[in-house]
Amino acid sequence: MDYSAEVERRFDAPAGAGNVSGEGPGIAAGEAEDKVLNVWVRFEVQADGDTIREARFRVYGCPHTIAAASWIAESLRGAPVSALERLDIDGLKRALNVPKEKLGKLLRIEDAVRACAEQLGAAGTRPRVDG
Amino acid sequence: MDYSAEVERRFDAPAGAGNVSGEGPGIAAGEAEDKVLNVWVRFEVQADGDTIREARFRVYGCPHTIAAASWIAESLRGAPVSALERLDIDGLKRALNVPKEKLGKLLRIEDAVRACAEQLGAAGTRPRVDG
Amino acid sequence: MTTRRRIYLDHAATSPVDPAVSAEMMRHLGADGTFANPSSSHAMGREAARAVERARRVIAARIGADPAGLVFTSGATEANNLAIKGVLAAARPGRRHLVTTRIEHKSVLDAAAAVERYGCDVTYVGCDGSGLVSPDEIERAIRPETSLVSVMHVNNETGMVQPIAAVAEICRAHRVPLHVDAAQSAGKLLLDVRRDGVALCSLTAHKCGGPKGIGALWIRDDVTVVPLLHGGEQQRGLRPGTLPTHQIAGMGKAFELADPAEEGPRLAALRDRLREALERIDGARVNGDPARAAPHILNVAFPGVDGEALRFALREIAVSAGSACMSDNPEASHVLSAMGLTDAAATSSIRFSVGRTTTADEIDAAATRVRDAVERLRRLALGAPAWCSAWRSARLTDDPVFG
Amino acid sequence: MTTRRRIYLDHAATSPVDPAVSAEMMRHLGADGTFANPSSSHAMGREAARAVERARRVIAARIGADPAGLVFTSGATEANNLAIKGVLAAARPGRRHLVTTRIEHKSVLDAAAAVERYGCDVTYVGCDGSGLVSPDEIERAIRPETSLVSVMHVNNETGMVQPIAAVAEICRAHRVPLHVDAAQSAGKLLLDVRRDGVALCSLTAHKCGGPKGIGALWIRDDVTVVPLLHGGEQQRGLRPGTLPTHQIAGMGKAFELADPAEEGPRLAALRDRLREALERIDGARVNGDPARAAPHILNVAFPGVDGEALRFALREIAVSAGSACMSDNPEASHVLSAMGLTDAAATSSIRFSVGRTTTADEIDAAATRVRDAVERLRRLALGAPAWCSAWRSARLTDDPVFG
Ligand SMILES: Cc1ncc(COP(=O)(O)O)c(C=O)c1O
Ligand SMILES: Cc1ncc(COP(=O)(O)O)c(C=O)c1O
Repeated sequence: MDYSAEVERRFDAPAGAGNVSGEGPGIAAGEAEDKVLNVWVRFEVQADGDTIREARFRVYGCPHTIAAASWIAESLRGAPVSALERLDIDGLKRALNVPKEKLGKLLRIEDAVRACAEQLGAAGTRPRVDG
Repeated sequence: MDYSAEVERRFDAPAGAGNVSGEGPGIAAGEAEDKVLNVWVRFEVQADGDTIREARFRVYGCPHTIAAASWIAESLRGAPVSALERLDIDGLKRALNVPKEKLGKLLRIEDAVRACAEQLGAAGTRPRVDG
Repeated sequence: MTTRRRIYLDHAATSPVDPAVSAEMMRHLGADGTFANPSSSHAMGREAARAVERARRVIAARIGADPAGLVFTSGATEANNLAIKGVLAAARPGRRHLVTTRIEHKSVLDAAAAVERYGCDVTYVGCDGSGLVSPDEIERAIRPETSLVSVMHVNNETGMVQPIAAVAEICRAHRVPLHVDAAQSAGKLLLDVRRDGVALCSLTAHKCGGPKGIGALWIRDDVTVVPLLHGGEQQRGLRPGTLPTHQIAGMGKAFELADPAEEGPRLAALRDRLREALERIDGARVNGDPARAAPHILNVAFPGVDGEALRFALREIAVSAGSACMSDNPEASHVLSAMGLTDAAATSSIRFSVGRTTTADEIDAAATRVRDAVERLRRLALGAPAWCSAWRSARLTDDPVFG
Repeated sequence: MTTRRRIYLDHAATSPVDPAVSAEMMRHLGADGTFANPSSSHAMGREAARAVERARRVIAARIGADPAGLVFTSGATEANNLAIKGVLAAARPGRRHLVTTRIEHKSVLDAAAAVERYGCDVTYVGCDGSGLVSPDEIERAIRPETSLVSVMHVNNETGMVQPIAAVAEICRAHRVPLHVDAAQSAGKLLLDVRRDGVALCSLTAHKCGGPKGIGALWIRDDVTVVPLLHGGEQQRGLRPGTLPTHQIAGMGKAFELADPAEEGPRLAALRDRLREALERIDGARVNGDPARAAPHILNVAFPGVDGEALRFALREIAVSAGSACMSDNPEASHVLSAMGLTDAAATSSIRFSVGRTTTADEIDAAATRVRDAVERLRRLALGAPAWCSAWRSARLTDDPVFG
């Protein structure tokens, strides 16, 4: 297996790993997993209006999956909320030089991020009511 | 092909090579050849009464054949004439460590030596008459 | 990370060549050395041939074999192919049945698959949860038409020492020759082909301080083997090709140096030190039975981490997942699977193997790095569902430093 | 005799390893070098893999080939076996016809005989009195069911350079892949597989300053080859077994150093000097056409002496009868026989081959020793019948010194 320098860097120090602290209307989380591909990923985002303020992840998977989650988390920070639905997978593939056989795992990351978008969207249209 | 030290020594300096000088009643020569085995050998002996005074050879053949001719020539010198008919082939095989596949060539040496014996014998029973 | 000291714990994949071995190799390379073709009849060729014969005697002595039966090959892969294809091809058409095991090296399994394609019949015997083959199962697999049994000595993934003497006794009773792949044994474990009743034995030089690309198949004189390669009359036609004097002499030197009685206990002590340190990692589990292990191999599962990620985290420590010849292969090890491990447990397993150059310091440093890596990856997966974190009862806490 | 200076004129059998090559090999052996298994995924394994890839590129460049097509083997013997058995086994049952020549190396001829036993059909094309194969005869031998043509580049006994480009053109016209055994060409003669239209090419390291026991088969990407060895996934499954990094890197270095443009003319000059000296010996006759010879090989018949005796007389000069792999074989060379030499002429022939270390002084000394030996043996056979002394009109006289 070949790992690009960018995969190596992000694997060794996965920027964006962890959880978003706190709770609130702008915060959403999404998970996805695939037991066959041996991958689980959880994303948490914090939106401020139309802008993503923070994006964090947890991941179980191979070095490419970890690096990809980190790359996506960083790319989301400061991006418009709509970016959650249109991840730049081509940019990701290029940046990390992801081999073909690993592309399936990236789909799970997309799923987790999209789940965040859905949660945010749902929260956005229906103002959160306590109780 | 393995060559014993004795073969090496006799091949490098084949004692007994050459011809018997002179002519006369005690002198005999014999030749034998085998084109398939790639061997030709000529022996010349000089007998003095019942004793072989001199034995010489010429040979075309492999190192074992050359060494064997030399060993036989030397063993004949000083031996009784009857030795021409009973060469010590076992002693030769032992002394030179002749491989099995070479034994056929030794038979040609025996033939050449025996031809000397026959010539001597013929000369002995019928006194040589000039003209 | 890349500036950290590298630690080599992959001696079962290959070992560094001992300085005495490379010095011996050098003697047969240059114009001032014994470089000539050992098959040449001139004086320089004869000298090279003598170097080959010297090595042959040393190697044969290490397995209690007569030197004449040793056929040099390019390694154990070729030796295993020659043994299996060669014996099966030499068998009468009605006797082309092979018994082997599911835990053999790929070169035995793939050779077995090849003879199956050529019309031979193969029975694969499994192993127990410890990775041990049962002599009884071998016996049950033997049929009247069996022409070869092939069981490895030391398994290259788990280090499990297979019961060769017992299998050999069964083979003798059934008059079936036994082939033993002893690629992992040299210098670690005694094997005596005469005492143990082995008919064919595969060897390689590069696992015990010798060079890569040279090995041998020892063939007992009552066993007929059809050659794989043709051309020239080297090695009685059983294996043509110019004999690589330096490689053979290097193998001879390596086998001379590799004394199991000396090396075995030292390696076992290092291996035990590593096992004890790794067993302290939450959930870590040794694959195989430590009481039945060769001294140099330790295979440990680390549930709750992805195997590829763990190996990448440890890339400055040379270790293996399964065997090196499949290290690009993401599939679970066929050996661990045969032992009943789940895919997840199998892929999260790592083989550590110690050798002549390994030190106690290296063992300690490696154990620390493994623990750090496992914990880091598990923290990264905090909150993951049970299927990928079943190793623990949630004891780690989040670490604010990273991320 | 044994105290005389030894002279090595058997570079076609094998060559001393160049100091730069053995230095390169050493870099991949010890614990401080790139000793790891090139198939290992850890950092040390990757380094070894890079060394392998570097060598692969250098070697491929020397024959104008793409590096990806190069499969490392234990030498040209294995490469020839892989080419012939591998292509024939991959051919459809109705297309299993091989065309080769009577002057190939034993490893081609014996591999051809092996595929014949497996049911393939083989046509052996002869050569002319100079040892040259005719492209026209190759063309006549090709049939619709021919799946491979195998013709060597430089004959190892006579040095005759075969008309590869012309044969390749014919093969292209008939859409049959051409395999070329180029074991003797490296560093002496250019071969460009792309320009010349070669589909498979066998190489070996040890004839041009590289180590013994390593070679390669280059396979064009449109050619299918069935592997001979199974096990592991090294080299795309075409040739499993741990890659011997030091051997491959050594081959790479040897091929880098072996520049035909530089080396060829120097070797040809030495060869010509030897030929001129030997031609002065009564009856000596060069086997082959000097105008069509590779620069390093000279084959001379010395009628009127037994070949074995001559070689033994010259045992401190390393020369060959035929090829080294048959040097214990008293049979006449199959190549010289194919050229029409009688058994006597063939067995009295000697192959001299020069190489990087050969000097003009050595050539002169060797020529003197050959002349002395021939004359001594002829004197020993003075009076012999014509069949073993036809070389002359009786000019030698008896020499009283010896005997
Ligand atoms: C048990 C076993 N058999 C065979 C082999 C193959 O040996 P080689 O690399 O010499 O072909 C190996 C190691 O690679 C091994 O561990
Ligand atoms: C023409 C030719 N082909 C093949 C070979 C075999 O090469 P190797 O010794 O590398 O097996 C040789 C030399 O031995 C040769 O001269």
